[in-house]
Amino acid sequence: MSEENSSANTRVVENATCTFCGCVCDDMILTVDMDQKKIIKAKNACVLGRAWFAEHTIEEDQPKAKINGRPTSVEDAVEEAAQILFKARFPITYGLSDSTCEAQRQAVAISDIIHGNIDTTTSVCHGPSGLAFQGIGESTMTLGEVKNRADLVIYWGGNPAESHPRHFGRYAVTAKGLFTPNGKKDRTIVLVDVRKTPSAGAANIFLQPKPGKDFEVLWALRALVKGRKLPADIEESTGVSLEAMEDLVDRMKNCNYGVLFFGMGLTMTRGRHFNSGALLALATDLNEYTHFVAKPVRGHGNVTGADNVVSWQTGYPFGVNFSRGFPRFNPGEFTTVDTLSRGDADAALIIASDPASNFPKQAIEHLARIPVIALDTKDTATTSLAKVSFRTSTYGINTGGTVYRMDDVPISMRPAFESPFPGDEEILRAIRKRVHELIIARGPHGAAAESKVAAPRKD
Amino acid sequence: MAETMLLIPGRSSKQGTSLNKGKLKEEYLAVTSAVEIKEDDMSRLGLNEGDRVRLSNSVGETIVTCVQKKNIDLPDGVMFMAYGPCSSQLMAWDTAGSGMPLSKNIEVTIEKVSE
Amino acid sequence: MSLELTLLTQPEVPLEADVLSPDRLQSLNRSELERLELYYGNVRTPLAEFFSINGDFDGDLHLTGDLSRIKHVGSLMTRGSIHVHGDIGAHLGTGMSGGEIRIDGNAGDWVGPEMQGGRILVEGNAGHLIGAAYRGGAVGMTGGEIIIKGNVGNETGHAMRGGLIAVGGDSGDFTGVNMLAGTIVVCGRPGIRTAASMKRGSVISLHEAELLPTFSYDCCYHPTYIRLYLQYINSRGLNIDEACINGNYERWSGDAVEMNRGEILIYRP
Amino acid sequence: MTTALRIINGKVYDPANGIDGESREIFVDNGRIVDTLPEGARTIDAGGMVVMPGGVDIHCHIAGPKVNLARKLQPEDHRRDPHPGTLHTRSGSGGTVPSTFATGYRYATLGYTTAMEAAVTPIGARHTLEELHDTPVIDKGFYVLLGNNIFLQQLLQAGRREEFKQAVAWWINSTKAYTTKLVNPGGDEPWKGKRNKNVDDIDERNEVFGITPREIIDAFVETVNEFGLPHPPHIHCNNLGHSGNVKTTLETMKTAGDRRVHLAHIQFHSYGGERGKNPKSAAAEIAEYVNTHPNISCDVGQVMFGKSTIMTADAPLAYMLRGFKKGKWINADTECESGCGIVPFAYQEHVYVHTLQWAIGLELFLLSGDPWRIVLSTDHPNGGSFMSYPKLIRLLMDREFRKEEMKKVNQKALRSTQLPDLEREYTLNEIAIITRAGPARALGLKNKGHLGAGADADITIYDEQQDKEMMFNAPRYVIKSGDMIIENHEFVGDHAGRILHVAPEYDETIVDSVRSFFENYYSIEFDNYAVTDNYLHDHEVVPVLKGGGS
Repeated sequence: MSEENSSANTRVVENATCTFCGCVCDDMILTVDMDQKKIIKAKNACVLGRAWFAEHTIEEDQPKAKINGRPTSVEDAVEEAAQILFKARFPITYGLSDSTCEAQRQAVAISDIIHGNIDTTTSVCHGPSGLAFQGIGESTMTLGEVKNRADLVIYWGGNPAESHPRHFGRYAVTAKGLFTPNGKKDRTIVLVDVRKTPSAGAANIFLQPKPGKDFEVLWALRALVKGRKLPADIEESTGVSLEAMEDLVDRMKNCNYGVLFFGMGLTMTRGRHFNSGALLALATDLNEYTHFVAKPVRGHGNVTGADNVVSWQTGYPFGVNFSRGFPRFNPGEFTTVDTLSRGDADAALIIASDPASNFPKQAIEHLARIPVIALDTKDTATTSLAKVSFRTSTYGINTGGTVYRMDDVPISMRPAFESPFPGDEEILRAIRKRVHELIIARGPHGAAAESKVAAPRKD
Repeated sequence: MAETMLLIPGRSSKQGTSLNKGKLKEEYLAVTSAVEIKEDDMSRLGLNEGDRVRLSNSVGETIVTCVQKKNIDLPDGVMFMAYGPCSSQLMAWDTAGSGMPLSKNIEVTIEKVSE
Repeated sequence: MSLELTLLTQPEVPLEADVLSPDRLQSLNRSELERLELYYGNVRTPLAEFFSINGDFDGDLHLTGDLSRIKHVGSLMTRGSIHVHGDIGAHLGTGMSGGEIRIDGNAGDWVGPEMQGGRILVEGNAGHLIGAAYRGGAVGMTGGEIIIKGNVGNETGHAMRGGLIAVGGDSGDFTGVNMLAGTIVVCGRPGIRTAASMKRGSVISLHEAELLPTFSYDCCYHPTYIRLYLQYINSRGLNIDEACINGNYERWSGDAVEMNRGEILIYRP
Repeated sequence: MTTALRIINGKVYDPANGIDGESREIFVDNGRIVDTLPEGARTIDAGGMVVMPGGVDIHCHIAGPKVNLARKLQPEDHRRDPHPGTLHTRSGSGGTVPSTFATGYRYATLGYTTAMEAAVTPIGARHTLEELHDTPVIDKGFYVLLGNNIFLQQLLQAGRREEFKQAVAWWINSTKAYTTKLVNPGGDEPWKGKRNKNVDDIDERNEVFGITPREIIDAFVETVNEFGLPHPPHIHCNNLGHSGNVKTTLETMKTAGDRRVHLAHIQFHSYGGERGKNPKSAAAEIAEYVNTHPNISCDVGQVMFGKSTIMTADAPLAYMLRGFKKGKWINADTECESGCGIVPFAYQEHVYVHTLQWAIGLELFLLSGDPWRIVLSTDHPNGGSFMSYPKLIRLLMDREFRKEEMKKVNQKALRSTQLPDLEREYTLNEIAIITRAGPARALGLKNKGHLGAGADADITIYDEQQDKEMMFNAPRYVIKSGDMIIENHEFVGDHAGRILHVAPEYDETIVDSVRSFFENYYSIEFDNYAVTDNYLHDHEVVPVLKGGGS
């Protein structure tokens, strides 16, 4: 980032947090031009982080809120949003992975109060891994354990070099720790992917299964760990030779602290949660021989916080429905791709997410049919089709709060400069307050009134 | 000539950096409407860098621009593109009780668009 | 005469109707029936808002119309019958332990989840997770029978521990996944990864099936129980030809990553 | 918004003030008990009712990283036990690991108004405080896990005892904890670093740090007592669940000498017999030692038959339990600080060991010579849910009920214990001690567990009933800090509750040595580690004891 045209009035923010990806690096040193309200230098940031900090500038000319595309006051937009949610029979809330835990807590409260449906981007990211976790459990760790102890690190179905550029250096490959003083020299790195991605450069061993055969390879490895025989044609069917599998199993059983990181190459392909489940089961099996852990490499900055908040408030990590006045969980029924594609939802509150650009066609078509309330820092396909849209400040850059790293470690952010635009939490608090007033006013009729309506606690 | 190939939508660092500028900005739209194809597949399909191709399946279709990759970068018959509005057009919605649509390894028919 | 409910208007959002179960309708008079509560999204709505009501309940319930957005019909039923003249939505016969459900059209996902007894017959296709365990649960269907004449989706009989599932058409991926016991018959073609993690139980396929590397070939034979099962399934309205009923089957045992005590039987013409 | 109250005609049980079922008037003003009738007080007629201070849970697992993992793990457990919202309360899910809102409201429905989360990693403190903020009605705090902390073990190894003390105080301050928690001290390193091994002797020297569990225990007992923390080190001994662990438990108590110490869920540590063979009851030995050593307090960790969830920082134990059914299992390593294991579990009457555990817990209660130092707990949700407290109370108060329950269990196991011969029945006053006054005293909470002037107005009013399970299951009134929360068994109000923590003074110079370790071996920045006050919301710093502080 160039420092030319940086004015005199700068401040430096140390130990700031980058929330672009799930690494949530908290060692940023930001130089902020307070006059131009922009970050002119982000020391320690990766290429993604530098773009994140450089591009989130203040677009003063933009309205704080719009209704039907026309600029309006935040107050009017809040009223309109509350009316939409209050009247809906199946209002869905979605997004939240690029928002603070404080905002996420307000979003769950809204869904609880209006007896709606809440889901996060987890459902189209590592939701299947969450499902697998509920069936198998998980042997896992915080990333510092990998840095301090791991002597075998396997990346499966992910491309961290491009999606999580600092994962190697900060945590898992070259990082030096208590029992790994020589960093990469003390480790063996394995990459398993159907493509030879840039991440392969960091690996001592690269295995390339045929596309869609990850499950079969994982299953074969589990069989070998358990001392079972495999058919001779295993290479034909999977693209990985028996020798390569036996070698990997030997390394896995004989390491001191083994780690399996996995990405969406498992969760987004045929097999979905069973692919993640096979990997979690493999890590579990290996604990008969040595200490072995696994960890999904999560994407968005605070998607892990969303899992945590939704879980502690409802008991379930995503895909939660409150129609009956209490939480129910059922992926495939209460997850957003399904509630939209089936045409179930009759209103949507979308927070810091853009389903209109990356959901399946049929879901996007329904989104265009129903009233949508969108909160985002920039214009997106979703804000463009929204009936009510709010332009928000950027978490971590303009607003503080809590975010969870991919390994569930919570970090408190240090904002760099103020934004004229309100944060997600502020807007969601206002909507929560208003829908609750409307529901109390409606009294004992209409939406699930007999089961009584949740009131917000004084917080 | 048309042929069925496997499409893998995924993240790329260019997609990552450009989406910070804004998802309605040219750069992001360009990054997400390019498909990477290995040399051998390109020549077999008679394609050149920059050609426009139509990707289609039972769900829908999208027109994107070819980017040539080295043969070692991709297996035969496999193409890569960054997630985005274009790849959505080809994604079936059925999540099979999981919440997750199949977003990678999508079978698509590829054919050159002759302007 | 029996009770006949006809759908008047198509709901705009899903309608949850666990009350449409013989056990819940027993000895209700007309006005009580009319006031039975459905969940229309998050709104409690009386039955009469959506259904016209004819006859009196004598154990048999008839539902007419496109009920594909109506969920939870027959939940926990223990007796009596439900006949749907049309399609039905998700969670049909959840945890039912007795009685019979017949669907003339198609059914949604989650047909007979955690079912304990009774019978479900679907003339058309059904969705995913037939006779399955709900998420996080270790045990799915434990008894009774589910017969789907058409095709079914993924995870049919997930964690099934007893009973019979018969599919007239094709089944999706992971048929019989995590199976603990019981029998699944697929007359069409099963998807991939059949019976992954199976501990015990039988999956019978009348066509070639792609198996996991953790299933191993035992022998080719004609187990007598297959004849009995297939004849019984025919008596329920499927038509499996004699050759399959009397023919030989390859026995593959697995899943080797588990106890290796389950079996997949594949018809060998 | 707190109301002035006057509670009349109730039978008051306030053991701390020597009131045993006498009719007394109680006045409440501005959230506290007062001794004169306040202006415009609303009168509550508690005729035919029993008035007690709000319950105090000294040891439970209700919030934080491991609890949330256990929640996410078990949708099947929640599905069968939904917790609907009301006009005044949020909805949630129940089961053995309820959602945060359900946890707070369900404690209230038992008449409990204070609960302490018993095991939190320092790096998980921020998460825990966020969850506790969403845990309504009750006041709450947590114990911070330091017994396997690598930096602290290195200080002990180097003999830097004074820095050790300062570092412990720094950690307590930085996490806003209530006291230190030791879990299987010295057991993490073999688990993480030596292929899932464990330490099985209190004097076994750790290969990496060259110190023994006993040395770790001694260092914490000395430090926490020197600082005069209101609650002493809270110890989960080595060898939990293993036959013959009574030796380790006695040695742990002996290590404390006459210094204050609290032994957690002592039932799980009262087993005789040979390691690897069936356990025997050693309740008598343990009860004898505790009875004769007034410096020791303990909670029982009663096992209740039915569904439970094992969640513990004792990872090797969880892995051992996982071995029985090979079901779902979570292991979660926390860098430089702790391990963690989670296993869904069920205690069954017919199983020898489960019956033995059940019987040993009851023996410990019934053999106790001093109810003030033995606290009612199930180590929720390890021994069973806190929702089973009313049944446990009935087991202690109702001999005939106890004998009926004994008929259902494994007789071979039962006969190997003294339980069939124990005729003792707890009185209401004793119940008030083991569920209120005792734990409040053990925690050093001067304003809790009693109804004297100045106490927090945390009051529970029960209809007096023969069936004590029914009675303790449904208080007619629950008052929290003077706010009416439950009236005629219905929620009529809400309360956020507050965080209870301590802040011992320490020597700032320790920060530099912690920082240098941190920068090498942690994966987050040192300056982002300490929890800031904005995570405390409504909170109370409980003062250290006189003579404490350095």
